[in-house]
Amino acid sequence: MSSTALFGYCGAVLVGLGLYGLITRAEVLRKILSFNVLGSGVFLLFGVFARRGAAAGLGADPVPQALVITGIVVAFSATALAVALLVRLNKETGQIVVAPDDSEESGEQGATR
Amino acid sequence: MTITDFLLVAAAFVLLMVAIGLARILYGPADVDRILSVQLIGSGGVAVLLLLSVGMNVPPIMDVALMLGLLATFLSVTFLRDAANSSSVSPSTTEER
Amino acid sequence: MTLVFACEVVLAGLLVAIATWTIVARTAFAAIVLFMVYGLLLAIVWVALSAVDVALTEAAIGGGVTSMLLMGAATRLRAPTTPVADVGLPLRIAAGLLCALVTVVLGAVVFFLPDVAPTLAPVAKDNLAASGLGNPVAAVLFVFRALDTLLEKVVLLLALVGVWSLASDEAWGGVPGLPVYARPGRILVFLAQILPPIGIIVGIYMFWAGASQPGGAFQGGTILAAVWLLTMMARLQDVPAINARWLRLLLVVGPTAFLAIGLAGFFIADSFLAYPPGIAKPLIIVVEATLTLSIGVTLALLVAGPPERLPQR
Amino acid sequence: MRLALDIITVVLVSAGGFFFMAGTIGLLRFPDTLTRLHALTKVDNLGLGLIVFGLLPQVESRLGALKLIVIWLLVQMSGAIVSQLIAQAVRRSGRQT
Repeated sequence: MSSTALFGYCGAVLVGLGLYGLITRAEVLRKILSFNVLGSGVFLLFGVFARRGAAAGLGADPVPQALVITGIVVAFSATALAVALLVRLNKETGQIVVAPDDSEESGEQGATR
Repeated sequence: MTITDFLLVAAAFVLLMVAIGLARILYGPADVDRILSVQLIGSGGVAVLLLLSVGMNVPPIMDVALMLGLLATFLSVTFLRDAANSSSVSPSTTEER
Repeated sequence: MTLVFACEVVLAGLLVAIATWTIVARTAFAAIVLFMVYGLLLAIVWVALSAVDVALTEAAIGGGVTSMLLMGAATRLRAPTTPVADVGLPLRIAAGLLCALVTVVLGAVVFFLPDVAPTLAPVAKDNLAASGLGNPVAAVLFVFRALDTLLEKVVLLLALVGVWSLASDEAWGGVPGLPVYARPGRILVFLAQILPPIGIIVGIYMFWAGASQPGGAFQGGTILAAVWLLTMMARLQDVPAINARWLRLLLVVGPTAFLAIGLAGFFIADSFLAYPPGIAKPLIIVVEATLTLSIGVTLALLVAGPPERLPQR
Repeated sequence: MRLALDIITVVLVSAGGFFFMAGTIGLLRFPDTLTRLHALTKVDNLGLGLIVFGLLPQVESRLGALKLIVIWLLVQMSGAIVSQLIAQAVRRSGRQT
C-alpha cells in the first residue's frame, strides 16, 4: 500500500465517521463538530489527489491544495455562522439539543454573560 | 544507517510515544487532564515536525512546527478560560468522576 | 516497509482513533479538546502529503481558530448535566450502515484511482515565473484562481454579517460577547503581554514568506487574530464595539484593495484580476498585506460572535 | 568533523527520545493530574530541548538554525506559563489529591 492510498482510506473513514456523528448526535454542537470532521475527510481526499498529481518537480499538484485552503476557510466561516445560530437558538428556546424530550433539563440555561 | 534514516526513526518513535501519552491523557477523567493533551501534541508535534523537516530536508516544515507551537498555546489559554471562570472545571466533569 | 511509511501508518491510525473518539466522546467539552488535538494532528498529516501550505492553514484555522470558536460556544451554552439522549438504536444502526457504505464507496474510489493521476502541476510550474512568485500554491491562490480567493474573502465577510445579524435589536452596534477571563491572573497577563509581539512578528513573517515558500495571508492573518483574541481574553484590551469606524475599515480594506487591483486589471492589463507583467509581485504583496489585516480582524470577530451588550459609555 | 557532528546528533536526539518515553511512562503511571503535568514538563523541557540541540548540527543554513532556537524558546516559554495556568486550574477545581 502506498502512502497516498493509506491517507485516502483514512479520508474515506473520516467522512463516514463525520456523517455518523452528524446523524446520530443530538447535541447541536456535536453535530457541528462532526460536520467539521466530515469536511476534513473530504479535504484529505483532495490532498491525496493532489499528492498523486506530483509532477514537474513539484511535490504535489498545487491546484487542489489551493482549493483545500479555500475550503478550510469557508468551512470555518460556515462553522462560525452555525455556532452563532446555535447560541441565539439557545437564548430563544433554552434548548441546545434537537431531541424534543430534553427541554426540562436544559430549560434554565441562559446564554448571556 | 544514514543520519537521515536515524532522524526519521526518531520521528516515528516520538510520534508513537506522543500517541500513547495522548491516549492516557484523553481518557480523563477530568477536563483539566485533557488539556494536557494539547500541551503534549504541542511539544511532541513540534519535535516530530522538526525531525521531519531536517530528516527530509524540507525547511518550510519548520514553519508548521512554529505554527503548531504557537497555536497550542492559544488553545490551552482558551480552554483554561472556562476552567478559571467556573468554580468546578465544568459541569460536565462532575458526573464523570 | 520504509521508515517514512511506518511513520505514516502510526499517524493515520492515531488520526482515525482521535476522530472516532471525537464523535463518540460523552461530553461536548471532551469532544472539543479531542477536536483540538485532531486539528493539530491533521497538520502533521498534511506535511506527510507534501502540502505544507495546507498544513499551516489547517493548524491555524482548522485546528486553531475553529477550536477556539467551539470552546467559546461550549462556554456560553453550558453542557446539559445529564447525558443527552441521542437517536435510538435502530436509527443508529441504520446510520452506521449508511456511513459504512459511504466509506466503502469512497475507499473503492481511492482503490480504483487511475495509475496516472491527472495533474495541473506542470502548467502551474510553467506559469510560475510569470506570476513573479516562488510558491506555486500562492500563485494558484492569487494569480491563476484569484477570483476564488476574492470570493472566499467575500464569504468570510458575509459570514460575519450573518453572525452580527443574530444580535438582538437592543445590542446592535454593541460589543461581541466573547467569553473572557473573569479574573485574569498575573501569569496569564504576563503571557498575554509577551506573546503578542512574538505573534505579530511570526504573523508578518508568515505573510512575507508566503510569496516564495509556504505561508501567506491566511496563515499570517490567523496568528494576528489569535494574538488579538488572547489580549482580549486576558482583558488587556476591550472587545471593540462592532460599529467602530476603524473596525469596519479594517474589515473591508483587504477585499477592497483586492477588488480595486482586480478592476484595474481591465485597464493596465488585459482582463479582470490580471496583473501587468513586471509589477505583478508588488501588486500581489499589497493585496496580501491588506488581506492579512482584514483576515485577522474578520477571524477574530467571527470567534467573538454577535454583539451582546452596548459599550459602557 | 562530519562524523563528530553526526554522533552529537545521534546522542542528543536519542536522549530527547528517551525523555519523550520517560514522559509517556510518567503519564501512564502517575496517579493524578498534577503529577502527570510534572511528567509532561519533562517532555517539554528536556525532550524537545535535546532534540532541538541534536538537530542544530544538521541544519546548514544560519536562518534555519536561528528558527530552531526561536521555536524552542517559544515552546519552552509558553509551555512553562501554560503549565502554571493548568496547575492553577487544577487547584481551583479542588481535586488534585
